Amino acid sequence: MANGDTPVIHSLQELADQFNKLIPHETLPAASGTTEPAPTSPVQMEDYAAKGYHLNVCVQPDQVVGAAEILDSHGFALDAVTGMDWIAANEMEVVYDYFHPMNSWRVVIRTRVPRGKPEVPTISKVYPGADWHERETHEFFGIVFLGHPNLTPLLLPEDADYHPLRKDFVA
Amino acid sequence: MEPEKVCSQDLSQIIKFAKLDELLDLSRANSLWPLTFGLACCAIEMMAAGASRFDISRFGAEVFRPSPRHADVMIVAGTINKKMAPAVKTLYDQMLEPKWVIAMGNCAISGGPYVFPGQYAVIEGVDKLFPVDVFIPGCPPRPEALIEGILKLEEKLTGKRRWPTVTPQ
Amino acid sequence: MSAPEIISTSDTPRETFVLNVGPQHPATHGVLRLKLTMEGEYVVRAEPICGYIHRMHEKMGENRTWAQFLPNTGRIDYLSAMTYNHAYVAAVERAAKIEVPLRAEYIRVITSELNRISSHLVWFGAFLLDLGGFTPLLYAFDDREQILDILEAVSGSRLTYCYYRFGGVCNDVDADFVRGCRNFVARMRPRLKMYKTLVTDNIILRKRLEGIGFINSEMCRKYGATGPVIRGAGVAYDVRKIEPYSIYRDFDFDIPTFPDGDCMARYLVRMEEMAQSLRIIEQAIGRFPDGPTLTHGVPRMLKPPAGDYCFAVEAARGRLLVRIVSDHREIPYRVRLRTPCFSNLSLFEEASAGMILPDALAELGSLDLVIPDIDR
Amino acid sequence: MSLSELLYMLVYVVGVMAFVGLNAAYLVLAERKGAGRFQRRPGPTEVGYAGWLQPIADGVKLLCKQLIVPTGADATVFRLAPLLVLIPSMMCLAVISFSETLYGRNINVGLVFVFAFGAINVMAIMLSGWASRNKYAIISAARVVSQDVAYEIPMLLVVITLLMVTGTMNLREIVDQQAGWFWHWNLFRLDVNPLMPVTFIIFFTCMLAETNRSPFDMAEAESELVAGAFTEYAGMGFGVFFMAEYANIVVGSAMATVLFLGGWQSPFGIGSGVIWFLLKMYAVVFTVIWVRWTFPRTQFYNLLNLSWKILIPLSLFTLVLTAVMMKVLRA
Repeated sequence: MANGDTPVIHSLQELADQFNKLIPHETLPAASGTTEPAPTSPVQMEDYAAKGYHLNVCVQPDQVVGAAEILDSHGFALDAVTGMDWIAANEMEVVYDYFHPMNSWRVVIRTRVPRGKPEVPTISKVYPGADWHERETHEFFGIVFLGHPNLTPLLLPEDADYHPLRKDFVA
Repeated sequence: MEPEKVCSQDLSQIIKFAKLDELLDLSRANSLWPLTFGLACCAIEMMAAGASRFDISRFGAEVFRPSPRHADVMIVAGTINKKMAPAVKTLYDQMLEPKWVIAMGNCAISGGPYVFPGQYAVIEGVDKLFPVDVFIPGCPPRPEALIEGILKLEEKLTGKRRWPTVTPQ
Repeated sequence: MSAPEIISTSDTPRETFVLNVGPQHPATHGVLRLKLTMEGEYVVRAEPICGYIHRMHEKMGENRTWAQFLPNTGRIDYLSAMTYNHAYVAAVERAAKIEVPLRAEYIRVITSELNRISSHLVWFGAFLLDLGGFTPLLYAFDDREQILDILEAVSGSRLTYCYYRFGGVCNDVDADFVRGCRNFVARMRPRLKMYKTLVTDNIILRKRLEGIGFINSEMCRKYGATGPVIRGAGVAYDVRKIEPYSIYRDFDFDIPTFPDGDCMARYLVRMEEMAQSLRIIEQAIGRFPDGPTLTHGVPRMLKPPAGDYCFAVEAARGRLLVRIVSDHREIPYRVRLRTPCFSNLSLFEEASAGMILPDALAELGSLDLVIPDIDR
Repeated sequence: MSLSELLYMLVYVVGVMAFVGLNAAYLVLAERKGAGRFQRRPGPTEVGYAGWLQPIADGVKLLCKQLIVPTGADATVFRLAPLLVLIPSMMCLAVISFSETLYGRNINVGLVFVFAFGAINVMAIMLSGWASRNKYAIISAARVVSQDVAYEIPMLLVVITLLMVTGTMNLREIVDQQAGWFWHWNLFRLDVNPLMPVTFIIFFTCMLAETNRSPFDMAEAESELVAGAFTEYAGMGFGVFFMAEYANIVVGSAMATVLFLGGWQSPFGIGSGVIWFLLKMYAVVFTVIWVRWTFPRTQFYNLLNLSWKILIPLSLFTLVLTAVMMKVLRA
């Protein structure tokens, strides 16, 4: 299913190399709010048995669509878009999970956005399935997905303006 | 309808006097048509009650009518969400007079497992929307409990209990 | 007598009206609302509106301890609650590196497969109800009651199980369970043959399902649809085979796929999957080991090391991913549930454009949706 | 009309209404108990001995429900539609003769009379669907019209082939011709129309479709159209529709008995009477109930294709075949 220009990859290492080309090296990912050791480089191979995914890539918010196109060209499918509210680090994190229908590769793309102005470009042009995931993340966290066709609440009532999963949410 | 429905004892051996509304209550009790209104896990137990093993068609209650106009009893089986509340209220209003409501499962009685400080989406109990006749606790209640609920509703209507209640030893 | 040609939904001005297949409708099996823009009896655009049974499972994940969240997992998709228990418990075990004894793994596989069969039986009954045949529902529920008896004797509940614990299962399994499973497998095989002759080969059902509701593998990949939907489109994707977890490596079973991706393909996939689950149960019962069923020393107030971990499981409706983020406290920082029905439904808008109303509702039934699974 | 004849007619009309009423009540019970038997459950057993009081309970309950006319609905047509559905089927029964002595009016165009009134319930259901101003009812009304029009034609073609065989339209004479052993019945008259059983099956299918019974229950397809044309009707309005549906089944079965199975003639030549008529009729009615609980619903366009592309050509073929055979036989 890969389109003409990018070669069909046979292992995750080739995929990791493509991501290294995409992401300039000096953007070191900030440590997540937990006491977990900060990842050494933006593209990191993880031990599947311990973490549940093979490749962990930290990208800038505007490179999200580029990463999605690379994965789409290699036949990956979108698993989930997860929002996380690191209130201690005053940042919000958006995690994109990808799985591959043919073999057992699991790739995770992460981005961090400031909590005050959480904006991430939408990938619903590449993956139509992301349309609903992004609407849900928007209504629960308030992360605005730029260019999303219809960013109205999906699970909450239509006129809901509160974001329940934020850490500072009061019912 | 006075709560005590006892006709005069001495005549009942010879002729059975049935006041009209007593007769109506008897017929209404024996043909309760539930509204297919399954919300969540309790709906599967309601379907199991309608199935062959716990058959509620013995009481003439297996005619699950989809349209609120035809139904007599609304079995609220599942969690009432704030987004769903206006729809439930409209359904209740569309149902026609002599109608009854059975709140099946903890979610319908009091919000069940989804009540915690800072909850923003669940209506804590159907009786906040409209009056409820029979509460069936359980999460989800067993099909026998639903049948017991229907018997309890019939007892409320006719004043007489169909089967002897089993008192736990 | 083939299906009518799908009318083109190009935006020529046409007189359409909006039909609300509302939150309370027999065909939605729950509280899903379909806003159908219809032209006559053809569906121009079907927009599913969900959220009517949103029960805040992810919010509850953030104010309950790790063990207190266990009952929630049984109430997300109450038809295959065992697999949801498995996903959450295994994710926490992966985080806290807890070992699970072999006998407990066997019990987990057997109960998950039994739950998968009972979930497919409910789907089989409800799907035939959508197509107008009422009797198969009763026969399917009759079989399902046998499974519920076996599982209730072990786990205590009929539908919303909370049977797995961190490091095993909460109580052991006795000889009745093993004998019950053997009797069930022996009883279910001829029943599946009966369903094949009575229902699958029925000319009206074949006419009703063949060539209706095409979903190809590219659409499945774009929307992330998994489970019988993607297996009905010809892709042999099953988490038990591709990312083998627990002890599914030790069993040989195959993944049924049917290439043409219409309602009939998804129907046949699920019927075939029941037979495969019977094979797994039979093999598991055959070499059922002894030993403990719960590792000791798992602290009551569990504090898994910080970081985020995820675990994927093959639920009855597709791929279930549980992502837990812990910051070394007894309360999870974030619990994310990627449920199969959410993605399976998201492709309904594109898949059902231009179809006639009964076919669109038949396709909705063939997606096998559990609405609280979508809304969480 | 002498007084005694008038009196007889009055009693007969009341008898027909009672027959239709009781039939509707106890066919509902037969259906629920039959469905229970097909589905391995006992059906209504608690109300009265083995559930025989259940229809009375349903009837009385339906009688005392609140009567409403939805806002915006066309009130007169809304109230008129249930009657328009029930009365034609009652009038058909007045013409069908139950036995040698028990019959209403012996008119010599009985066949035309029955099928003329049989066609009214199509328009009545469409009216009820349109008048209740509910989107589901409108879709169901459109479906009823297209379905019944499609199945009226093959039914009438079948009746014409029978007309050629019997030569008369008087229902009593049709039954008289079928006297004697059971091979005298029209169903087994293979000498004049070798495809007579096929014709009977076409007639049975069309009767199923005319009365909107599964597998052709497009009108009241409860899994798609909630309750079809009767969504807005409640209480006795819905009760009358229910009664009319069963009255139509009884009329259809009675016509099948009269035309094909030799009315009140006994299969052994002697002792023909009402019993045989009722036995045959309830056999056909049981088949209708049996079919409902076994088959799923057909697709809508397949239903129409079945009629336009298969039933009509087939019934035309049997028409021509009978005409040719009659000519050859006569010559």
